[in-house]
Amino acid sequence: MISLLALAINYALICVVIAMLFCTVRLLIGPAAHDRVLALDTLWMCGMLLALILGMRFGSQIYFEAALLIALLGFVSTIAFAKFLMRGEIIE
Amino acid sequence: MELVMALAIGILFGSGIWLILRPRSFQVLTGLLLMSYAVNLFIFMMGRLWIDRPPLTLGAHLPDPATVADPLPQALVLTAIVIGFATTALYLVIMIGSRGLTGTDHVDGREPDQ
Amino acid sequence: MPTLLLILILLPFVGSAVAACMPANARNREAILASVVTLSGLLVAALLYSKVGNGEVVHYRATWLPAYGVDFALRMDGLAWVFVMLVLVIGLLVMLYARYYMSPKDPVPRFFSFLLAFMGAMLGVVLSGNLIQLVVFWELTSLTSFLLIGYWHHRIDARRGARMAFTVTATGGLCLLFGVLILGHIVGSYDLDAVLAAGDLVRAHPWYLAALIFIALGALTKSAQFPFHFWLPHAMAAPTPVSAYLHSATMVKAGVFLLIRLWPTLSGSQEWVWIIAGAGICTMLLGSFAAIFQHDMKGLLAYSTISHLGLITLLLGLGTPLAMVAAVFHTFNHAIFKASLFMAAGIIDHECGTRDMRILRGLYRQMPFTGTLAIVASAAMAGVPLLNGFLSKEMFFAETALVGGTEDWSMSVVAVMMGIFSVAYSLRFISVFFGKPTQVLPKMPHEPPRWMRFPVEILVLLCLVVGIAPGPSVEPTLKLAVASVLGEHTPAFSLQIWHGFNVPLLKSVIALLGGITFYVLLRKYFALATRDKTPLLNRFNGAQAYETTILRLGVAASWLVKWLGTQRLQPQMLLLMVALVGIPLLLVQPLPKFAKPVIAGSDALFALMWLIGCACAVTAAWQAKYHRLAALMLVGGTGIVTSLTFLWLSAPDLALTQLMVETVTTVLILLGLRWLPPRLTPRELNIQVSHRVWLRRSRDILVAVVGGLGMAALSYAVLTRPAPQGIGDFFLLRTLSEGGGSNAVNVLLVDFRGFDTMGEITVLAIVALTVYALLRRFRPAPESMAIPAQRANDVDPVARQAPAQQANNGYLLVSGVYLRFLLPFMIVVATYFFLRGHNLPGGGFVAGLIFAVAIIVQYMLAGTVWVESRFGLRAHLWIAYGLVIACLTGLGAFLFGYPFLTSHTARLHLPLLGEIHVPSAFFFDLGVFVAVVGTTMLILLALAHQSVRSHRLPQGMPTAAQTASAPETI
Amino acid sequence: MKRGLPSPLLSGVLLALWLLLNQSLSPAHLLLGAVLAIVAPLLARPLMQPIGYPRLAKPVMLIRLLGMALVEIVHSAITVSRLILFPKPDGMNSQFIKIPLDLRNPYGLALLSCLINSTPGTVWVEILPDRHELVLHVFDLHDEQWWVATIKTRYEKPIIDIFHEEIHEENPP
Amino acid sequence: MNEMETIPLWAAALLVPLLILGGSIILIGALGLMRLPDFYQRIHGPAITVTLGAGCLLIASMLYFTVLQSRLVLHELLIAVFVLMTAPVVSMLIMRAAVYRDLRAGKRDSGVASGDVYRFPEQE
Amino acid sequence: MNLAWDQHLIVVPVLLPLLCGALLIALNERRHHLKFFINLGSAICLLAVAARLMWMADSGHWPQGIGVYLAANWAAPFGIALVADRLAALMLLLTAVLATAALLYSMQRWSRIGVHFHSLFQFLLMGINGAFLTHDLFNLFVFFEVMLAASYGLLLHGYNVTRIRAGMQYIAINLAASLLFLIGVALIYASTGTLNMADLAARLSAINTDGLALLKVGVAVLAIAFLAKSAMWPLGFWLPATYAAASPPVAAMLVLMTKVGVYVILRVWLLIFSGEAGAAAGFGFDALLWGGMATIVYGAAGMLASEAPGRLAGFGAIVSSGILLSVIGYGQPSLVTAGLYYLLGSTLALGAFMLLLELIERIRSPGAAVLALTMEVFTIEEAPDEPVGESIPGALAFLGLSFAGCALIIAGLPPLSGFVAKFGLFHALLNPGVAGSTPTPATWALMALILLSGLAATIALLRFGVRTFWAAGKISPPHLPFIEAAPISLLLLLCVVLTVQAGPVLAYLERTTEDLHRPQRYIDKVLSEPVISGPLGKKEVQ
Ligand code: NA
Ligand code: NA
Repeated sequence: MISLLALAINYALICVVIAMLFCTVRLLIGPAAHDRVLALDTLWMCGMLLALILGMRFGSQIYFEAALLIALLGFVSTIAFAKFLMRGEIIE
Repeated sequence: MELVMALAIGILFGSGIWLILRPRSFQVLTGLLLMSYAVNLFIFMMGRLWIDRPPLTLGAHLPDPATVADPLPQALVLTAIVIGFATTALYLVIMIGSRGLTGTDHVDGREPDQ
Repeated sequence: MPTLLLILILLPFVGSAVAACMPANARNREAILASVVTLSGLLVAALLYSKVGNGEVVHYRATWLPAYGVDFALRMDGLAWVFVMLVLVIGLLVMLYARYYMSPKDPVPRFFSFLLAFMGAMLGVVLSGNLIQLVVFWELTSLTSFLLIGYWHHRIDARRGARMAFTVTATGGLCLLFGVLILGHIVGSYDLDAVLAAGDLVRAHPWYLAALIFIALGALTKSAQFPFHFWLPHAMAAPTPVSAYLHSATMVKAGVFLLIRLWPTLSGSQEWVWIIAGAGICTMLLGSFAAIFQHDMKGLLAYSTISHLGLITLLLGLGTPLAMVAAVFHTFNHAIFKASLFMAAGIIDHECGTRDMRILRGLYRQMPFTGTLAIVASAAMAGVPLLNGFLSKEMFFAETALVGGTEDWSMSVVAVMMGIFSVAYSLRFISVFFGKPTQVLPKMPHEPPRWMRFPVEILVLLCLVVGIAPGPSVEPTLKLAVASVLGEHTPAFSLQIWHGFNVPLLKSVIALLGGITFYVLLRKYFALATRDKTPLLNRFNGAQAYETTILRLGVAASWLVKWLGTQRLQPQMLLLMVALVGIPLLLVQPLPKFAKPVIAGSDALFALMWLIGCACAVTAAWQAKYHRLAALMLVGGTGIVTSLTFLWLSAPDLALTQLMVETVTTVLILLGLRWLPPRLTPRELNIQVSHRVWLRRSRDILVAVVGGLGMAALSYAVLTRPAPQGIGDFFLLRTLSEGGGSNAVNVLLVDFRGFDTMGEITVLAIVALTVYALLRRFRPAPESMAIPAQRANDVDPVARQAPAQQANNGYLLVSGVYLRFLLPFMIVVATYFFLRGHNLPGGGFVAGLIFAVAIIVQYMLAGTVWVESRFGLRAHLWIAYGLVIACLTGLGAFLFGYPFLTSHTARLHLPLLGEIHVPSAFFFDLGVFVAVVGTTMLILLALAHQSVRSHRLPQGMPTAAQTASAPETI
Repeated sequence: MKRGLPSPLLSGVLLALWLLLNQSLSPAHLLLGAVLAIVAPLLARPLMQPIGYPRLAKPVMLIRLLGMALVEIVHSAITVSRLILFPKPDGMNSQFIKIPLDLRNPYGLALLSCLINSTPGTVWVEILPDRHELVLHVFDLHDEQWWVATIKTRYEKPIIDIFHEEIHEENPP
Repeated sequence: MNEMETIPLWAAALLVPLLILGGSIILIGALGLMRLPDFYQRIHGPAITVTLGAGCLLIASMLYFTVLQSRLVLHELLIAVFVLMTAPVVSMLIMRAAVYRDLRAGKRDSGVASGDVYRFPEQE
Repeated sequence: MNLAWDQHLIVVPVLLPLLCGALLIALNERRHHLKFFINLGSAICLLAVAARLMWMADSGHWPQGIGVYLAANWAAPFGIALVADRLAALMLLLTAVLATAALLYSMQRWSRIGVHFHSLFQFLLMGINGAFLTHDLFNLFVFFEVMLAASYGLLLHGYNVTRIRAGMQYIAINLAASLLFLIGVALIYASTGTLNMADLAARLSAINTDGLALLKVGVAVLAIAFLAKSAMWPLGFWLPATYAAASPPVAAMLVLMTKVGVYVILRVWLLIFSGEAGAAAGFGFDALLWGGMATIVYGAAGMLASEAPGRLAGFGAIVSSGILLSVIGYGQPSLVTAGLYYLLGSTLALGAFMLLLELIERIRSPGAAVLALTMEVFTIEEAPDEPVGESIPGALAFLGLSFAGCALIIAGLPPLSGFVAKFGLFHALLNPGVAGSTPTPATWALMALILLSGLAATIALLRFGVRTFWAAGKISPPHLPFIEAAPISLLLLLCVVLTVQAGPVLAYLERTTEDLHRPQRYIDKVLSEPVISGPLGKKEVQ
C-alpha cells in the first residue's frame, strides 16, 4: 500500500507535468493571444500543483510556500495580460 | 539529470544568443532575459544538483554539509536574479525612450540603410 | 656656479609667463622685458665664462627620474657656451627688431611670450646634460616654433606652415627619442658625459646603426635636410623676426648642434659618412639651386638656409676634425649673415608691403642704407672675401678637396657648384635694389626707423669684423667650442684671411665668376624673373607630398577604422559571442574531458519539464520579432520552468524570488510594450526577404548553436566532476550558531555576504532613479500617442470608461471586489515571508516584491490618478530610507569596534511572549525590503505615468514645464 | 471602534491566515497576528473605500450555499471531464446566455461570480452595463431557461439574503 | 522516501484515490485546453484543474502532512482560499478580453456569436 | 579586542558615497545647491580618505603594506574581504581627484539638467571604489554592476537622440558582458570552490588538470567581460560613440571606468597567473599583449580618422587601454611600473580633455572648420591679409593652453607627464633589467606602436586644435565661468606635478609593482587576517 502511495504520488506528478506539456502546446500554437494567456495561467496553476506534489513526494513543507505564493500572486501577470488585451494598457 | 540540465542551459543560452544578434530592441531584450535564465541556472549548477536537500539547518543537529546543497551559489543566483531584473527594467525603458526619440525600434536607433 | 645655469634656463620661461600677462598693445614694455631677460641671460653667460673659458664643464643636477637614471641635468662646456651666446645675442637683436617690426595693432604679449619660451627651450637643448632632457627641450622648440609660425593664424599659409613644421620636426623628435633610447641602452646611461665617453663602445655595438639612423632622422628633420627640407620655406609665413631667429640662427641649428654634440660618440664610421654627408650634399645642392628660382625674398633665404645647413651637415658628415672646425665656424657665420638678411628682407616687406622679387626693383634709391647693409650681408652669404662667409666657405672647399684626395674630384665639383648657385641667388636677392623703381608697390618705401635697422647694422658689422680679423675676434671662441667636442683630438688651426694661392681660393674664384655668369645667363635666357617653377626640381614637391601624405593617412585611417571596427550593435554582439566561444577554445589546452551521461529515474520527468522550458525559449526566440506579446508569454513559460527547477533542486529561496521577479517583469514589459511600434511580418507587407538576410540569419543561427552547445558542454563538464572542497560547507556549519538563522541562503545574503546585498540594493536604487529620470523626459513616438485601438471604438461598450469609473462602478466592479479584498491578505503574506526569511525560505527581497505587486494590482485596477489621490507612496523616499536603514544597521557594528555589517542577535526576554531573538540582520533585511518596495514601485509607476501624461496631451509633446512638474511622489 | 477596526470579520480572517501560515498558536504569533490583522485593513482602507468591507447578515446561509456549491462543483467537474474525454459526436452546444440580475451588492456579485466560475462548465463573462444582465458562457447548453432559473433561485437569492442588501447603498453600482 | 513509511494504511487508502483522481482531473483539464476546438470551450478545461484537481491534491496534502507530522496541518486551506479568490478574476478578465477582441477582429468562426448575446458590429 | 578606528577607513570609500547618495535621493531637487555641496563634500572626504589610505599602505602602518578589512567580521575566504594596498589606494585617489573635478565642472550646468544626478554620481563613486577595494570575485561583479548602472544613468542624464543611441549600444553590450562575467565567476567557483582572489590563487596548486582547464575557461570568459569594458579590440567599438555622447563630467568618469577593467585584469592576472602559479603561470599573457597592440592600432587609426572631438577623445582612451593591456601582457614588472604611471597621466589628461571639449564646442563653429578643411585640401590661397594678429581673449587663451596641455599628454610629447610615461615604457622595454634578456619582436612591435600611436595622436590633435583655435574665423570670446575652468586647471596641474615629482611617484609605483609581483605575501596576509573576537565576537577562528 505504501509503495502504492508512492506510485500514486508519482502518478500525480507525471500527470501534472504532462498537463504542463499540454498547456505548453496551447501556449505555442495559440492561435489567439487570449489562448496563450489562458495557457500561461494554467501553466502557473500546474506549477503550483507541482510544488504541492513535490512537497508530498519529499515529505517536506519547504515546497508549500512556493505553492502559496503562486496561488496568491500567480494571477497577477495573467490579469496584466488580460487587461493589456482588453484595454491596450495595463495601468491607465 | 546532468545531461538534461546541461542541454537546457545550452538551449536557453543559444536562443538568447540568436536573439541578441537580432536587430530589434525587443528581440535583444528577450534575448537578455533568456540568457539570464541560462546564466542563473548555470551559476546555480556550480553547486551541483541536489534533490530535496535545501541548505536549511532546521533540525536539532547540524546536517553533514556533504549531504546538503551548497548555499553559496544560491545566494549568488539570488543576487544575480535581482540585478537581472533591474537591468531588464533599465533596458526596457531605454528601449522605449529610444523608440520615442529616434522613431525606430532598431537597436542602433536608426533603420539600416538598404 | 651651477645655480647660475638654472637661472639661465629659468629666466626666459619666467619672462615668457610675465610677457603673456601684459596688455595687448604693450609693445614697448614687452620689448624691454624681453631685452632685459636676454641681457640678464647674457650677463649670466658672461659670469659662467670664467669657468667654461678654462675648459671646465659646469654641471647642475637635480633628481628627476632616479628610477630611469635620468636627472634634470644642465651641463655647460665650451660648445654649449658658444651656442648659448649665439642664442642670446641674436635673440637680443631680434627682440629689438621685433619691437619695430610688429604692428601696433598686433597683440604682442603672445608673440614675446612664445619667443621667450622658445629661447628657453633652445637654451635647454644646448645646455641639457642628458639625452632624455635634450629630447624634452628639443620637442619644446618644435612646439614653440609651431606657435610662432602660426602667430598670424587667421592666414591659411601660417596655419599650414605651422602644422607642417610641427609635424615634421615633432616626428623627427620622436625618432630622436627612439635613437636616444637605443643609445642610452648601449651606453647604459643617458648622461651626456657618459655617452660622450663611450664612443668606441657605441660604434662597436650591433644596434649602432639603428641609433645613428634614428638620431640622424631627428637632426635632419630639425635642420631641414633633404628630404625633410620642405617645411622650412613654408615656415616663412611666420613674422620675419621669427624667421630671422628660428629659421636662420637657432632652431634649425639645433639639428646641427646635435650632430656636433654627439660627434664624439657617433661619428667615425662609414655609416656616419654615408648618411650624414649624403644628406648634406643633396640638401646643399638642392637648396642652393632652388633658392635661385624663388620669387619671395624670404623663400629665397629659406632655401639658402637649407643649402647652408646642408653644407654644415656635409662638413660634419665628413668626419674629420678640421671639417668639424669648419662646421662650427660656418654655423656662426651663417647665423650672423642670415639673420641680418632676414631682417633686411623684413624691412623691405615692412616698407613696401611685399616681398615679391618680381615686383621689387630699384629700392636702393629709397632705402640706400638698408640696401648697403643687405648687399654686404649677401656678399657674405655668397662667400665674397673679407667677409665671414668667405672664411668658412674657404675651409669647406679645403676640406672637400682633402676628402677626395687627388683622384676623386667629385666632392670638389659639388662644392663649387654649390658656390656658383649661392652666388647666383645672392645676386638675385640684391637685385631688388637695382633697376628702375617700380610704381605699383602697395606702400611707398622709406628707410625704416633708426632702431629697427640697428640690429642689422650690428650683424653686418660682425660679418665684417669676423671676415677681416678672424684671428682676434672669433678664433678663441671657436677653439673653445671645438675643443669641448674634440678634446685631445682638437686640430691645430688658425683663422686667416690669406692662405696664399691654393686650391680653395681657386674654387672660390670659380664659384664667384661662375655664379655671376650663371645668374646673367638665367636672367637672359631663362626668364628667371617670371618662371613659376624651379626647373628640374619641380617634380619633387615636398610640401605637396606632405599634404598628400597627411590626407592619405586620414583616408587610410578612416578606411582602417571602418574595416577594423563597426558602429553597429549587432556585429559587436556577434564578436562578443564569438569571443565567448572562441577564446577559451583557442587558449585553453587541454580542454576539460566529459564523462558518459548517466540516466536516472526522475530524469524523464525532468526532461519533460525542460522540454517545455526549451520549447518556450526557442519559440520565443522565433516569435520575438513579430509577436512580442506571444514571445513575452513564452518567456514566462520558461520562467515558470526555471522556478520549478530551482524548487525541485533544493533552492526554495530562488524559486520564490524567481516567481515574483517573473510577475514583476511581466508587468514591467507589458507597461513598456505599448510604446513600441507595430511590426508587420514580411508576408503582411509583401516583402521578399533577401538572400543576404538569410545568409546573415544562418550565420547567427550557427553562432547561437555553437554558443549553446558550448554552454551545454561547459555545464556538463562541471556537473559531472565532483565539487571541489569549497567554502560552501563553512556557511552551513555556522549559519545557525553564528549567523543566527537556519536558512543558510538568507544568512549568506544578510550576514556572510551582506556586502553583496548592499551593492545589489544599490543597483536596484540606481536603476530606479535612472528609469525615473529617463521617463521624465520621455517623448512617445507620435503614432503611439493615440489612445489604444481597444479603447477607440464602439464595439466594446465600456471602451471609453475612465479608469476610476471602471473599477468603482464599471466593468471591473466585480473583479475589483476580488482585487481589493486581496490587498490586506497580500500585506499579511508579505510580512510573513519577510519575517521568516532568516530561518526559512523568504526574506526581504521576496517580501518587498510581494508588497509591491500588491500595490501594483491596485493600480491596474483603478488607474494611476485614482490610486494616487488616496494612497501616496513616495517611492523615492522608500528607496532612500531602505538604503539608509541597511547601511546604518551595518554601521552599528562600528560602535562596538567591529567591522561593517557584523551581525549580532539580541535575545530579549519578554513577559508572556518568552524569549525573542532579534538579529541585527533583521534590520538589514528590513532595509532591503523597504528599498525593494521603493525601487519596484518607482520603476513600474514611472512607466505607468507615461500613459496618463501622454493622454493628457493628445497633441504635441509634453512641454518642459510639464515634465519638470511631474509629481515627485511616484 | 470602526475607525480602528474597520472590519472585525476581515481582521479575524487575517488573524486566522497568520496563524495558519505560521502553524503556531504561540503568544508571540497571536500578538503579531493581531497587530497585523488590525494594521493591514487600515493600510488598505483608502483603496477599499468604493466597495467598503463586507458585512455578512447571515453567515450560516453562506456556509450552506458554499456546501451546495461544492457539490455542484464536483458534479460539474465530472461532467466536463467526461465531455473532454469523450466528446459528443455532434459537438457541444457552447453558448453565451444572458441572465437578468437583481443583485447589486458588489460583494454579492463577487460571491456569485466566484461560485459560477468555480463551477466547471460555466464562465462569467460580464454584466452588460445598461441593463444589468449577466452574460455567462455555458460549456454545454441544454436549456437556457433552466440556467436562468437555477442561477436566480439557487444562487442569487441566497446571496441577496446573505449580504442583506439595504436600500441606501453606500456605493450604488 | 523514508517519511512515507510512517503513513498508516488507512491514510494511504484515502490518499491514493485522491491523488489519482486529482492527477487525472488535472490532466483532463489540460487536455481540454489543448484539444477543444474554440477558445470559449477551451476556457472550461482549466476550470476543472483549479477546482476539483487542485482540491483533491490539497486535501491529499493536508491529510498526508497531518498524518506524517501527527498534528493538524491545515495551511493548504490557504491555497484553496487564494485560488478561489483569484481564479474567477482571471477567467472573467480573459473571457471578456477574448469576447471583445473577437468582436473587434470580426472573427466569425471564433464562437463568440454563439447564442444571441454578442453581435458583430456593422461592417462599413 | 576592537578594530582600530582607522582600519574602518578601508570601507569608507564605499559607505560614504552610499550614504550620501541615499540621502541625496531624499532631498528635493529644488535644493540644488545643498545637494551639490553634499556631493562635493563627499568627494573631498573621499580624497582625504584615499590619501590617508595611501599613506597607510606606504608608510609601514600595515605590515606588508596591505590593509585587509573583513566585512561582517568573517574571515577570508568565507566573508567578503576588502583589501587596500598601494595600488588600490592609488586608484581610489585617482577616482576621488577625477570625481572632484568632474563634479565641480558639473555645477554650472550638467547637474541640473535632469533629476538625481547627484545620487547617481555618488553611486558611481561607490561602484568604482568598491571595484578597486573588493577582493571577492562576485562582490566585484556587484560593484561592477553598481558602477555600470550608475554610469548608464549618468550617460543618459538629460538625454537626446545621440545620447540615447549611444546609450542603447553601451548598455546592451555591457549587459551581455555582465552575463559573461557571471559565467566566468561561476566557472571559477566550480573549479576551485572559492571566490576570494587570494584563496583562489592559493588553491591553484591543489587543482587537477580538468579543474585547471575549467578554471582557465572561467578566467578567459571573465577576461572577455573585462576586456569588453576596457575596450580591447575588437570588443570596444562601443566606446567612441559613448564617450562622444556623454556629458563632459560623465565622460570624464567614463575614462576612469575603462581603467577599472584594466585594473581588474592587472590584479587578477598578476595574482593568479604570475610566475608563482605553477601550471597556470603565464596563461593568456600573449593574448593580452597582442590584443593590446591591435587595440593601439585601432585606436590610433581612429584618432587619425576622427573629426569630431568626442570621438577623438574616445579613440584616445582606446589607445590608452591598448597600451595598458599590452603592458600587462608583456609581463615585466618594470614595464608595469611605467604603465601605471602612464595610467595616471593619461587618465587625468583624458579626463581634463573630456571636460574641455564642451567648452571648446562652444567656440567651434562647424561651418568655419569645414571651410578651413576644404581650403587646406584644395590649397585655396586666401588673399593675404594685412599681417596683423588677432588678439586672443583670456578665456580663449585658457582653452588653448589647456587643450595644448591635454594634447601633449595624450600624444606623449614633452614636457608633460605623457612624455615621461612614454619614456618610462620605452626604457623598461629596452632595459628589462634581467641579465641576458634580449628584445623580442614583440618588444620592437610594441615600441613602434606606441611611437606611431603618439604620432597619430599628434597629427590628429594638431589638426583638431588648428582648425578649432586658429581656423574658426572670428571667435567670440566664450563665456568661461571659473567653476568650469578650475577643474580643468586642477587636473592639468596634477599632471604637471606628476611630471615634476616623477621621481617620488615612480618610486611609489615601483613599490606597488613589487607588491603585485609577490602574490604569496599578499595571499598570506589576506587569508591570515584575524576576525575581531570579543563580547559580540561569536566568531572565533578555529
Ligand atoms: Na554541500
Ligand atoms: Na466555471
